Amino acid sequence: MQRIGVFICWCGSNIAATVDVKKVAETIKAEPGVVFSDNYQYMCSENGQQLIKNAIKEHNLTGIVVGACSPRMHEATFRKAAEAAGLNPYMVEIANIREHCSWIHKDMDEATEKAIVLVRTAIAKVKLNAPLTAGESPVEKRALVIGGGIAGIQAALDIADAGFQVDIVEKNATIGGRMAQLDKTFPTLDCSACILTPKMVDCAQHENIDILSYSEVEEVKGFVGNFNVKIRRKARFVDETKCTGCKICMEKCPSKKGLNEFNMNLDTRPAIHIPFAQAIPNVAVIDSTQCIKFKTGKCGICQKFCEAGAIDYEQKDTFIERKYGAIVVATGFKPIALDNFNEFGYADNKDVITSLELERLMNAAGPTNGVLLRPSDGEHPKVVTFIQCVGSRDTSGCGKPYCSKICCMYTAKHAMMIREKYPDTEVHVFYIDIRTPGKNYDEFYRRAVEQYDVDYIKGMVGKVYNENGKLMVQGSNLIDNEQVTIASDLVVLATAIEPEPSVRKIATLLTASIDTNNFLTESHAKLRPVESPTAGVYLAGVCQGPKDIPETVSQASACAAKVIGLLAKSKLKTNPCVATPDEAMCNGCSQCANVCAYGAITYVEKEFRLGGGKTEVRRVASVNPAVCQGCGACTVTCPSGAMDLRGFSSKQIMSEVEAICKK
Amino acid sequence: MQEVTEKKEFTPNIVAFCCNWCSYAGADLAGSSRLTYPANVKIIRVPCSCRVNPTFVLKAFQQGADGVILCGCHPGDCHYVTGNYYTRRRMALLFSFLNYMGIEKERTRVEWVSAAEGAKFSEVMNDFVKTVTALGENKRLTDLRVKEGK
Amino acid sequence: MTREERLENISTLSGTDVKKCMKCGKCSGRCPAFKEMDIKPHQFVSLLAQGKLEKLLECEAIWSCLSCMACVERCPRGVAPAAVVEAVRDTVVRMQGKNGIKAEDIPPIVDELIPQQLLVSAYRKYNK
Amino acid sequence: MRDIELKMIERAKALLESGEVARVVGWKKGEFYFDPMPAVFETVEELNDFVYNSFCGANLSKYLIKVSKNPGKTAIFLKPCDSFSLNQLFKEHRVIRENIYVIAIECQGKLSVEKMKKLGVSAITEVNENGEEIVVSSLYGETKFSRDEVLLGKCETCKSKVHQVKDEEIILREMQAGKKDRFEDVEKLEAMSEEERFTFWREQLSKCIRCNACRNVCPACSCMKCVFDNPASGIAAKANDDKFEEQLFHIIRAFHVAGRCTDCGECSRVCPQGIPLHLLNRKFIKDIDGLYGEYQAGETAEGKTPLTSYNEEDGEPSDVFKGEEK
Repeated sequence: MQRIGVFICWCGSNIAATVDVKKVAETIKAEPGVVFSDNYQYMCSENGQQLIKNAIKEHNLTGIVVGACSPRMHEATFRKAAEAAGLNPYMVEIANIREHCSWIHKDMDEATEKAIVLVRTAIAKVKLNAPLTAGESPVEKRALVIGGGIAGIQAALDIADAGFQVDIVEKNATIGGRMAQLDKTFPTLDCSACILTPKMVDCAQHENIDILSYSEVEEVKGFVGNFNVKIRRKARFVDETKCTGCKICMEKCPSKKGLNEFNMNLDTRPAIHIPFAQAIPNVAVIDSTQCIKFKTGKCGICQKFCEAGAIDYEQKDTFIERKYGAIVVATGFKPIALDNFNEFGYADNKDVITSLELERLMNAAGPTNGVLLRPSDGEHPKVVTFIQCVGSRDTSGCGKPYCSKICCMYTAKHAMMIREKYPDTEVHVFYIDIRTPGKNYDEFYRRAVEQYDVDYIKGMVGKVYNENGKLMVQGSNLIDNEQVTIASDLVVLATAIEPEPSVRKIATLLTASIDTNNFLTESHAKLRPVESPTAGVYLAGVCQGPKDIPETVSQASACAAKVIGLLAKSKLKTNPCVATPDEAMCNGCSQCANVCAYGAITYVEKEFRLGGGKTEVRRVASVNPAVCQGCGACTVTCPSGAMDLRGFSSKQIMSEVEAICKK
Repeated sequence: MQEVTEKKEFTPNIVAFCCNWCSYAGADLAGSSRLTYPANVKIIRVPCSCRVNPTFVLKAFQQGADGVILCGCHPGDCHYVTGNYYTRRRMALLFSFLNYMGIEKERTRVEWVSAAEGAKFSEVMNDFVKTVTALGENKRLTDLRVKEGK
Repeated sequence: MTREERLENISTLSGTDVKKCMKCGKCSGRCPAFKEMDIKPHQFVSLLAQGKLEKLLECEAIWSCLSCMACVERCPRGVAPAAVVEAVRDTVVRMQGKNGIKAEDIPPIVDELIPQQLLVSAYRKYNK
Repeated sequence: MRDIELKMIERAKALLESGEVARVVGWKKGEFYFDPMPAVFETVEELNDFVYNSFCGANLSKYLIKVSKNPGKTAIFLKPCDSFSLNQLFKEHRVIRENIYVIAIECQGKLSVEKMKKLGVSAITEVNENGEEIVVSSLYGETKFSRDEVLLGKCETCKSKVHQVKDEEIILREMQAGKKDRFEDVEKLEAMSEEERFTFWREQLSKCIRCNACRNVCPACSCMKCVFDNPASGIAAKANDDKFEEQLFHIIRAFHVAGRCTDCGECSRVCPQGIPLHLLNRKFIKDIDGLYGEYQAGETAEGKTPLTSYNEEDGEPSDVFKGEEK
């Protein structure tokens, strides 16, 4: 005989304000099989859990239902409580009466009635639950970091320092990412390269870190603790083990007109090149779309001059396969394309630039050696106008609906740096709102205004047009209720940022969920901000949402802590809610194996007794519980119903359906 | 005016099967964002939309549901890699078949709702309830014994 | 019509949700008739949002708006300030009891020099 | 017809005598001329009862699931349409190819005793086929029909006269494909309103007596234990006091065989109530063809079925109804 206990949580007023929790608990007492029903203010609290534990022991409960928040929130908590009281943790079911009831309904009677149905449904299910025991799977003590920007670098260093092997896969020829392109960093104005490049070197020298530059993830199989990843090592046409980084090839290469991506295409580079002076690995790469040897078959000058004999025009993409226990995604961002914003004249005027382009123009290692010169004529600009929120907070479909978060701060930084270096320059900033939450952030922005006399104009720019060589920036000054036009020499667009587009493919490979803006979704916005809902996958940096360097580094270290915690375990508990075939009913038809994404189903020839001393050998399905992820695709494909899913059995769901339909 | 009040008296019984990773989380987000939808929508959690057997859908109708909706991750984003691709085929065929047998096509629906789409979840449910309310009670795919017994 | 109904009516006529405005002023930053307007495009949106009906009805700017729709085109939030201007204009015209221009009145007063834009905006302004 | 029968008996004898096969699956005389029955022949003597006449419509392939488990090879006579079913059974590992010896036989379309009865001829003693002319002898004399008049329903829309699997063949005359488009009747139903379709199926399915003949004859319905016989499935109820049970049974059955049904038409042939059950399966076949590309179950003995495969570009479930309303 089943002895079910029901526990209704108030969640303070979160549930109790709209659901009559006492009435729910009372009504449920009459349900067949229910021997105990109670309500409490915070069921997830220590006291609440104690209430559950006591009831389990006192009333000898065989199963419990907790009417509370989403099972995605506290199912694990209540399972643990049940286990502590000696009840199998899988004899617990949650009725979601908060997210799916009290929070979305306003009428108390209606919400209470629904809560009762939801609790009844959970009771109907729990009555058919079976005690389950989690299995174990080994953990591969190696981590994969996808993306070699500051997020990836920080995560890799932290994991490696804890003594675990880490591979960084970076699609570009060098690690460093966006941060390597920056000049100074806010709010301290220290030099970006000065703080980043030592970390890049640390990575290269760390005995536990393997940098796989110019590589991409091709295929991911397996699951937490046991990922099997295929990595494409793109042909760079230079032997990484031989190249000494002497740069003689760059000097001799006759094809020097390639756009320099590192400098935001503001200058050119040779076909064979090292992206920048401090690149890691300090190894050249040939741009085969530009190289004369690849285009005409003639040339080969770099090969002739390379003393190390590192040039190899025949090099092909190669693939390596490695096993990992955990994966950190740190794919970063790019500024959006400005095709939808003709009003700012970016395409037509060389002197309308993005902020990232300005970073390169201000950088000592950039195309102008750090001297601020206009791209059009190489003159010093006398009037510089910044426009914020270009493409951010845009719900018209032209840009991005979110705030890019970093623009207010870097624009203040740019304005300040220009005023500092060239005090005779006039600097205007058009802004909608100034958003500077963060330690010393608002103080930083105020310095730009108070100390550096930057002219902040509240209002958006409507148009930028060229008149007699001047860039006329026409916009609102909302404080004065005026329309202003500022004749400028240089216009800088604080362009919105978006996730690096390659993240989509990676999300698909990892089956990590992704939102409508292509940001990877975290497991919980507040409590599990660095974990992807896919176990064993962690998120660092802008791939998860717009953020600045300090936040990125914090998140990367948080990821590392999670990864270290995972890799430190010798075994992982596996989900016991896996598919299991009833061999007596299995036809051996292979339909289930056809739909299994994990290859968890194989077939065995088994002898069955037929009665009367006769036996029969039949082909039947066999599920590897360590590989099965418990999706249930096989259960529906199985025509005989031999395949069922533990924890979500057909009988359980049927019973839920029956209970939930009853009015 | 009268028509409106008459229709309001009928509140359809809606069963929503939601996959644990996207749509159930999307429903949670709708909840934490306080995006309302009618209380007659009730959710059953399944690990993946591909766990939903046609018998569950039929059972729901038999037991008096007036509309059944399946929600899963967007195709390509399935937590279980390919589960919802099978759902898509199965339910396309099943729903077309049910319609072939005369069941109103508006009573069945498949929607892809990600964990980030709380607003979409609420919109979808509001819309579905509206559609099914306009259709009226499910009479064609129900077990009279169940309806009378209640 | 009560005051509230009138406001509601303006809102309905405009077909735009003024609450979506984030007060960036891009509409006014772009407006070619800015100087001629006593109330600026962004203020139309703001005044309607605040329910300041009288200020809207008293303004002169409804007659200076060119209906060029630049503000609508550029708004990052999908708000249509020009539609609010139009709605206020229609309301004022209706309140004056005029029925606007009739189609048959047009041909005699049109010559080749009149720009198309003016004709179109005249239709918008007077034929409601 | 008789010439084929003799050749078949001759081959069966030779195969059994040589020990090449342990048994032969074919048809044997029933109580009357018009009711031959599927049978297994293990000795030459048993072959005395062997028949192959115009009424051998039954699809024999399903019998192999059980019979071929016994030691030794099993020979089977298959008409073209039956060979699709056997191939599908190979695909699902229900029958092992190596254990089977397939003799492909000629079929000009089988005849319906029901249709003959309706046309006033009963107590049939013999049928002779002369091309399109069918000469029926009965206790009361001789009647001539055209083939089209008395063809079995499932043969009217014959999908193929090509054997999908065979080890040898006994084909004396050229075979002609069906004349009727097999989706014609499905399209007629599709063109009706929801209400009309519902009325149609309610009328049809309320005739169902749950005798399970359709299930028992269906080569795709070969589960170790049918869900409808399994109390744990939650749908095992058999009570016939509500139309829902019949609806449910036939919906689930059609779904279970979707993508696997070869459209052999046996379900409708054996239904004692005359329910056009094949129209259920054909709807699935038509939808699959339209949505996911032409697919004929049983054409190959390997590969995935439409419901165990997918394409990233597949349409949405709601697309099914697009373009329907005009």
